[in-house]
Amino acid sequence: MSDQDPREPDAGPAADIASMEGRLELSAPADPETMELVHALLESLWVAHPDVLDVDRFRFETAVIEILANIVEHAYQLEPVDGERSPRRFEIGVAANADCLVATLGDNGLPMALDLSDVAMPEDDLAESGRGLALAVAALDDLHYERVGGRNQWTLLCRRAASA
Amino acid sequence: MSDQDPREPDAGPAADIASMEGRLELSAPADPETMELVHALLESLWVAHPDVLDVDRFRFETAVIEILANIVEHAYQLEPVDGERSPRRFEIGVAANADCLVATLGDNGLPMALDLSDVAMPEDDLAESGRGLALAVAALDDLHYERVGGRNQWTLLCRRAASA
Amino acid sequence: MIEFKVETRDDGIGVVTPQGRLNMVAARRLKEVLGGLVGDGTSRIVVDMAETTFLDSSGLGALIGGLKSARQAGGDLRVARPTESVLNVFRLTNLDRVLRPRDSVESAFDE
Amino acid sequence: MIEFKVETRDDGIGVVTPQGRLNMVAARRLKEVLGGLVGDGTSRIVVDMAETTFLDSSGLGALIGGLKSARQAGGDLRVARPTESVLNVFRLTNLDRVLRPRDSVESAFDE
Ligand SMILES: Nc1ncnc2c1ncn2[C@@H]1O[C@H](COP(=O)(O)OP(=O)(O)O)[C@@H](O)[C@H]1O
Ligand SMILES: Nc1ncnc2c1ncn2[C@@H]1O[C@H](COP(=O)(O)OP(=O)(O)O)[C@@H](O)[C@H]1O
Repeated sequence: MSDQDPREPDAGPAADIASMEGRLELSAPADPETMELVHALLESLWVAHPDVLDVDRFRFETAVIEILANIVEHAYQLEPVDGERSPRRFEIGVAANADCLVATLGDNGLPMALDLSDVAMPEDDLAESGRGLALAVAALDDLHYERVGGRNQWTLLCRRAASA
Repeated sequence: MSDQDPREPDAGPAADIASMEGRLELSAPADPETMELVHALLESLWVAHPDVLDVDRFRFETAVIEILANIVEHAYQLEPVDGERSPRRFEIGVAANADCLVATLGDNGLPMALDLSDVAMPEDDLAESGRGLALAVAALDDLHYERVGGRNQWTLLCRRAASA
Repeated sequence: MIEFKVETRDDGIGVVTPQGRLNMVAARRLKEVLGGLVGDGTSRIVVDMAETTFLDSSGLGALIGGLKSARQAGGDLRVARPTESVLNVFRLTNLDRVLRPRDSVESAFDE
Repeated sequence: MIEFKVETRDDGIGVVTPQGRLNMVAARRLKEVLGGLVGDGTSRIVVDMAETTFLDSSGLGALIGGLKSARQAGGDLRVARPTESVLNVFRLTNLDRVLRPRDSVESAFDE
């Protein structure tokens, strides 16, 4: 859940990642097929940071993939769909330091209509959808959304567990 | 081998890739470990372009990995090496259209001293190194190198074989 | 990429083993696999998650969709042997009650 | 990532099977594996490349380094069953004469 005011631009993690050493940045079409490549991006991050605990890897990967799935699924839903692939793209950056795991995701799709502080698991245990954002929020220490210059900007933060 | 004059800026493939649909772009540390991620990047390109023939995949992947290996190995060799990881980074873009496969690689390392038109396989069949650039040249239809604004810029082009 | 191993045991129970990552792309295929089993009369299904290295909300949705159609057909869907990564998602979504993980594929329908 | 399967046959021939991509990172490890075999007195080596999905110039260098040290120790190194991708690199570098690929691991040392 965000403890930052989403209406106020801040110099939080979003500003930090561009200066984090070893960061991995990818720009690609916002297609379901690109998801495997983002898993590979995270695997590469773990190879570079073998000291990140499984528990932190799991929740970070969960949140990154949920936010990306939302981008792929929702951010373009009102656009006309034609036979040709239209240039729907996203950017993702991931990085780790001794204290935290950070990801930024950006896309040129429609603005998100939701207020993140209202996000919750569906009432109905047998609902087949509607858990994505709530799962990302539950997995992260901070999820931040901003609309900047016609783009959606997400910042994801996991504070790393102290290793045993 | 390049048929473009390397001293003259041109509007060739280097200029094209930024407008090619479905292009995949990665920015990452210039570490040997990042190589696996570039293989994954190419796998993702093939998933998006299932019609690219094996013969073209092989030569393109060979050339991309050789140029990247050179960047990792040579482009920083005179810099002081210390215990900390220094911010050595590269950018790669790959894309495909009906006619060709294109890659661009850029890095902030030292300029390359070689003249690409002199590149050849070592005389000695039993030489253990010195084949990388010659292999890339042999695999590609065009390899272009430029030093632009303190950066090394490589452009790789494979014309696709007509499918059977 | 993901593969699905599907077999029907002598006792009529269907066993589905997703091998790999159960994300958005894979969830569509799991939905088809589960729907196909129930449609063919196999309404008791065990999903063996010992080789499922990743699960997201769309994979969860496919599991719950399968659970509902299995129950409608008079059977049930049970998950067995989740990996740590999968178990983590069950817990974060509070679905570890609805999709109560069983210790083994063989005994998943014993009670 | 790559794995190396290493075994020494009853006839004293060492068989090394690189499983995966033989690139820069893997080449260093192959060099060690081949050097270790020759150092331990196994100077006749077959590299089974049926599961080598990719080969680059540093992997080639490791093969040639192994070939040279095997010959210096009175033996030889032979490659068997290259994949299309590996064969393509042998041809582009004109090394298909020096590293003449054999059809089978078993008969690689027959002539
Ligand atoms: N990137 C986005 N852009 C626009 N709307 C979104 C976005 N992400 C989520 N939403 C909205 O939030 C709702 C809940 O999303 P989510 O929790 O991911 O569940 P699901 O995707 O399964 O419906 C969606 O149905 C959609 O209306
Ligand atoms: N990116 C580069 N920057 C500087 N020098 C390079 C670069 N790539 C190649 N070279 C030079 O070209 C030579 C031949 O390179 P190459 O054909 O890749 O063989 P190898 O890397 O096995 O020595 C290298 O030894 C190096 O001196």
